[in-house]
Amino acid sequence: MSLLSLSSPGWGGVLLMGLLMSLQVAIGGYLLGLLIGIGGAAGKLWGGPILRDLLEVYTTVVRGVPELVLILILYYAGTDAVNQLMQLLGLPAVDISGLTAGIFVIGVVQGAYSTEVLRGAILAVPPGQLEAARAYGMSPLLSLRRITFPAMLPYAIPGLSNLWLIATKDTALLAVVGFAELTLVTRQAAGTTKAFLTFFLAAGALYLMVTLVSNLIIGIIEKRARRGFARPEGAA
Amino acid sequence: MDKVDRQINADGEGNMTDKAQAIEVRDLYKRFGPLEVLKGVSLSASQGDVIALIGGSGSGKSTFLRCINMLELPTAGSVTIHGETIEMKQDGHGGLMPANRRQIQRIRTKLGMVFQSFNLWQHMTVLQNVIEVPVHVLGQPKDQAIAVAETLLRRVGLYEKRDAYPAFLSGGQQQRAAIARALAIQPLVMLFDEPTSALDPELVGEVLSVIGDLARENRTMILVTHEMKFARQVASHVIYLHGGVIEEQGPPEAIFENPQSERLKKFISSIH
Amino acid sequence: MDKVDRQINADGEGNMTDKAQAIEVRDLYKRFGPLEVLKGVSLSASQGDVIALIGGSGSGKSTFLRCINMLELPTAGSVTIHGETIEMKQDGHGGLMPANRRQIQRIRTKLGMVFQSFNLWQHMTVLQNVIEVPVHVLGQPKDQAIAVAETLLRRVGLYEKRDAYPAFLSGGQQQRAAIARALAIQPLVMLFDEPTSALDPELVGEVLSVIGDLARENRTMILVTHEMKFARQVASHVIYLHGGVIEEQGPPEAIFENPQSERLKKFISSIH
Amino acid sequence: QEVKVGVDSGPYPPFSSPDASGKWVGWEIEIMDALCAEAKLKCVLTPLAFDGLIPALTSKKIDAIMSSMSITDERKKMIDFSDKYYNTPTAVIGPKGVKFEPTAEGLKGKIIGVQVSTIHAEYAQKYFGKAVSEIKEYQTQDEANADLAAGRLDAIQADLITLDAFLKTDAGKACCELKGNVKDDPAILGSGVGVGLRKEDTAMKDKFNAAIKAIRTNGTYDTISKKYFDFNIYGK
Amino acid sequence: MSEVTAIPAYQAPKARSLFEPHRIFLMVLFAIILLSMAWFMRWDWIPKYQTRLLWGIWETIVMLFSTAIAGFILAVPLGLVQVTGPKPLAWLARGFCTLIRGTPLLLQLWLLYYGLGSLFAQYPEIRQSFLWPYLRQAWPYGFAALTISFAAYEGEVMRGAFAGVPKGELEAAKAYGMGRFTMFRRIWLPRAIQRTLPTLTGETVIQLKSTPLVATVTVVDVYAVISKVRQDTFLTYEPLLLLAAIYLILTGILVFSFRQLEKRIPNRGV
Ligand SMILES: Nc1ncnc2c1ncn2[C@@H]1O[C@H](COP(=O)(O)OP(=O)(O)OP(=O)(O)O)[C@@H](O)[C@H]1O
Ligand SMILES: Nc1ncnc2c1ncn2[C@@H]1O[C@H](COP(=O)(O)OP(=O)(O)OP(=O)(O)O)[C@@H](O)[C@H]1O
Ligand SMILES: [Mg+2]
Ligand SMILES: [Mg+2]
Repeated sequence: MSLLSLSSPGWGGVLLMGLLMSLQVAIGGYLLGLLIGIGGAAGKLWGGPILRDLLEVYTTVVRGVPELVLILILYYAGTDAVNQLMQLLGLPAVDISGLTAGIFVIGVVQGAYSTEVLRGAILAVPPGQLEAARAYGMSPLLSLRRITFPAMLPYAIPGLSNLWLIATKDTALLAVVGFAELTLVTRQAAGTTKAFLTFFLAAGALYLMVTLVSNLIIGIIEKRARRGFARPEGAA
Repeated sequence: MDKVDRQINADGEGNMTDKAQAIEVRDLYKRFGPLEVLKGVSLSASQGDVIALIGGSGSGKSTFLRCINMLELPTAGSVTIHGETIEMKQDGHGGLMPANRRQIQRIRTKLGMVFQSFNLWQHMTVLQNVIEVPVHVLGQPKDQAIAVAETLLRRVGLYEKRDAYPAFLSGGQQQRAAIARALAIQPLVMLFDEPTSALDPELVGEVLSVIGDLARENRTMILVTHEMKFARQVASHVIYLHGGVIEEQGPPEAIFENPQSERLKKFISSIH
Repeated sequence: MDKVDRQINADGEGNMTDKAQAIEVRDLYKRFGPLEVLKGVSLSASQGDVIALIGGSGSGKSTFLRCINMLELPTAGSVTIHGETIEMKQDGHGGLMPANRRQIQRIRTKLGMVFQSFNLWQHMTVLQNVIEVPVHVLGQPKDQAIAVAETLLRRVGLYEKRDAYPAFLSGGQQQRAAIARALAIQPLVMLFDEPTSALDPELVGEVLSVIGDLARENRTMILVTHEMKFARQVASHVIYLHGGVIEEQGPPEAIFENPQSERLKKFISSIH
Repeated sequence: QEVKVGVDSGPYPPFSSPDASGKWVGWEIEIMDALCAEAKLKCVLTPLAFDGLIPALTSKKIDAIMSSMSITDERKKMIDFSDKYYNTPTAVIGPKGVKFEPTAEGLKGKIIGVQVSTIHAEYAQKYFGKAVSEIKEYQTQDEANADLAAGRLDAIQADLITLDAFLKTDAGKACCELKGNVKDDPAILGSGVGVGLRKEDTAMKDKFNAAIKAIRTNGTYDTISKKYFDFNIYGK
Repeated sequence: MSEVTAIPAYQAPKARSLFEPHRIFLMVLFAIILLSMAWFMRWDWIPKYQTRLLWGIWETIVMLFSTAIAGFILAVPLGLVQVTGPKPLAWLARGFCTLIRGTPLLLQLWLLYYGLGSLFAQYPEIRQSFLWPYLRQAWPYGFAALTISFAAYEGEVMRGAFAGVPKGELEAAKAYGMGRFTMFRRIWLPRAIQRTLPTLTGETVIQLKSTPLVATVTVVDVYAVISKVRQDTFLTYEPLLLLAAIYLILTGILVFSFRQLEKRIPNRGV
């Protein structure tokens, strides 16, 4: 247990820092993903044929290619490309930080998944409700904000909450670029001290805490979102 | 019946031209896949007119209403609201598509609609449903919108249910909420799709008087209904839709007491 | 009005007892939170009876129907179908709950229902909707069920739409599909919740004749409707619901021509 | 001149591992400091995934690798190496109470574990591949050790120092013992561990070679090694 | 009115052609990228690893389908009891989903394999039993961990889907005397699946990309083979690109087949 104490001989502080880093990337990536997802779902449902095809390529490719490959390509090939461009322009080389790359990659990946979650949820909204919005002259944006979005939330929340939990754990991928997030520091602590069980359980507990807190918040949001929906109760 | 014939049918009424033109629908066609539902329907209404649209189930009444505000894109034809024609262009698959979304949006704010299936927003209470468009589309101050909404809800007898969600209302209550929602935007033209189907006779009377009030305010209404008595009391002009075309039209007395076409005669006789 | 009084009201009709009892509802109470919708409603019907339930919007007609097949659990009261009383027990919150799910299920197969909001299964075509219960609940062979279904669909004029999904049907077509679905199970007792609200007069006539046929086959029907003329033509007994209780009941002639209570008089007068 | 030196972000005690305050410690880290001081280079330690070290080197994210990377012909196709700075023999361990030699006959019919893509994996494939019933490849050495302790392996082949460290832990002491060193094959087992460098970076290579020679002769190398090992780690 | 608009002949709502201009453009672009990759990069290692790669792909596919199917079968009751089950069961299911979704899959796998697995090893009774040859292998643990994880994530999705089926449609089923199971099988489940399909596709693709974790317990899937190639050859991009291509093709097949399922029940446009 002393291994987990917060100050130096113990690794608790390192783990907490790792958690903080993970959360930073996860929140950034998730929000970016949500933005992309909203645009993507709207584009897939209401966009022109070209946009729809492009989005289909995006969601298929990004979901299909393992995140690890994406992050390596972006981090190595991408920085190379950016720096060559900078050189051509006579500018000094930039160093894309692990954090930026991480948020970007996780955001792009999450965007592809949320596009599909949101599309499914929007399709689940009874079409009449959206028709009513249009019939009264709501602009697409307004009806998205006032009607579509709140009406589809109950259908989207489970999928979106899954994505959030996946985001918190996908940060582990950034270990390949040496980004000190929770999974990596856990492995380091465990490997150094050989106290595998202790550290893996500790990390598990930290993740679980994040989940429980998230569940609490999601629960509140979901409760609000489900107002007005008659639940299918017992199968009496 | 050929096209020219229909054309004459549609424009043949003289008594409509003395007031400003509110709606003008020309030669509307609508096809769902292989099924041609509307085969050239025209209609014109002046301000303050109440036009009743009658016809068998599945004859395309709802489709026609929905084409007027472009919820359903017509295959061919044009719609003009208060002098402004909705711009359409070919969509490349033998149909039309809107050329100018903004314009449609603007025109739609002048059109109210009560849907056959109500289409209340399930995530909002009755009151929120009613004030939604006034506040968020028309930009009215919220207090004012609430005041208007409460008056309307009182009128349709739904004041006590203003904070209930639609899923917990009876059929008739939902329909009244839908009517209040459409009235709240005070549209120039109101499209009613069977607005009394779930209402008891007393409430039907109330809706009747609402429609009368609207007409007196010089608003225009198109009303789909299966209740012939109701149509007769309220309409200034009745259109009988059959087989995708206007089979017969005229003032209510003529239609109900002296129908010309065989089809309409049969239809009227079944009211007994 | 106290309980004993109501009891007499409900049982006071002599002409129902000469045939076998089909439905017997006693003293039904139903409360939604603070709102008491039914305050002791009793009803009894013999085989072949057609009972029309009329009343204002929100008066609890649908709730009453839904309590008969236990879709809504009554707060108090009992329901007996063809001599079998549905077993209920206290749920510990001042309401009732079913004591025997099997029994309810079995009884429900004898009850057909046409919902006010149709409730067609959206993931099935019209034909699939109609054969679903015969095949998967009653265990009829599929061919036979299809044959029956097609006959029914022809009768309600929906044969061409048998392979369409409900979302693509007009309101009246959906309602007809819902009627066909309920008829396909050939129930002993049929509960109709405003089965003609979306139908044109010709189809109303058709439904009328369907109901007549059912009555001749000695099936029992309870019919909620807002169309008084329809109620009058079809019903053997009319019940007027108001304020959660039966305000008045009797044979159609008595109710419509010689209403006793002030409330009913006002209701009837608004039909004009 | 600043030199970014890449090390495996996974801990590899006693060579390189982070301590609880996040500082990297170990024999290899001290050697690195000594080399850099000798060559007058300002070295910046950069932890990365082991997989990512060579790509990072070639894409100039780092300038040198010091992460117990053996000098092999395959690797030489991609990068260059300095002279070796240590070399340890390869050994086999197994459960207590079962006697066998670390040879093909001795391992006949057994399940042997190695770390994936190491020189040991290649060696085991070549010399024991036909005799043993299965070669299981593990992502990390710790996992192989755990499986040996759990009875799912009959033997592990790895670097003597790593195995020695495992045998000194409680789990190691309880279950297993050293079975002996395997016959050397320099073609596979390589000629020791060197500093990985870019091929075109010959100046850097010269500096490291000179520095290695210098600390070997001035006694720094031995002083550091004595703190960690009680035998000659440089090898022959 | 003379300008009687001739309405254009009806054109059947054809499936959109593959050969619309922008699609051709995309395909050409793709072909160029592919060709330049083939030309400028090193692929000479493929023949050497060919059989192992094929085995790896097979292993991945088997892992994916077996765990997704088993996981889905578990997910259905997990979602259902949360919506309608008795309170204790609902809490149990909810707790299970939270626990599994809340902790990394790697940790679960690790606990199962190195924790539980080595516990088994300590009991001679188990070591002697006929189960031991299986328990000694890695795939049962990989299978169990992946199945549980899929069940938990998908259980959450199914919960939303079950709750979202319009109440009226269930009432109709009840009113006609459908048994609880029949109603579930014929109405509730198909309706729930129908509206959860797009999300289900995503979850399955995520599952595909979770399968590499089994490599940590020595199951050799395609990802493990590619890792080996990378570590053997020190090529940075080529093996990863091949891996990406393999996963892309698998994803493409998944997405396409799920989209076909989606299309089986038409949806009125939104
Ligand atoms: N689930 C519910 N929760 C709360 N209140 C409800 C619920 N269902 C119905 N009510 C209320 O109970 C009352 C009776 O509803 P019911 O649907 O039985 O009316 P109805 O007589 O069928 O009316 P209508 O003719 O409009 O269909 C209404 O005031 C309604 O708002
Ligand atoms: N989205 C659609 N796709 C295909 N066919 C449709 C669609 N909407 C309506 N139809 C068909 O078009 C015809 C006309 O439908 P519409 O809803 O306009 O009828 P209606 O006159 O309003 O009938 P009702 O009185 O029953 O409401 C019907 O046969 C219907 O099945
Ligand atoms: Mg209609
Ligand atoms: Mg009702």
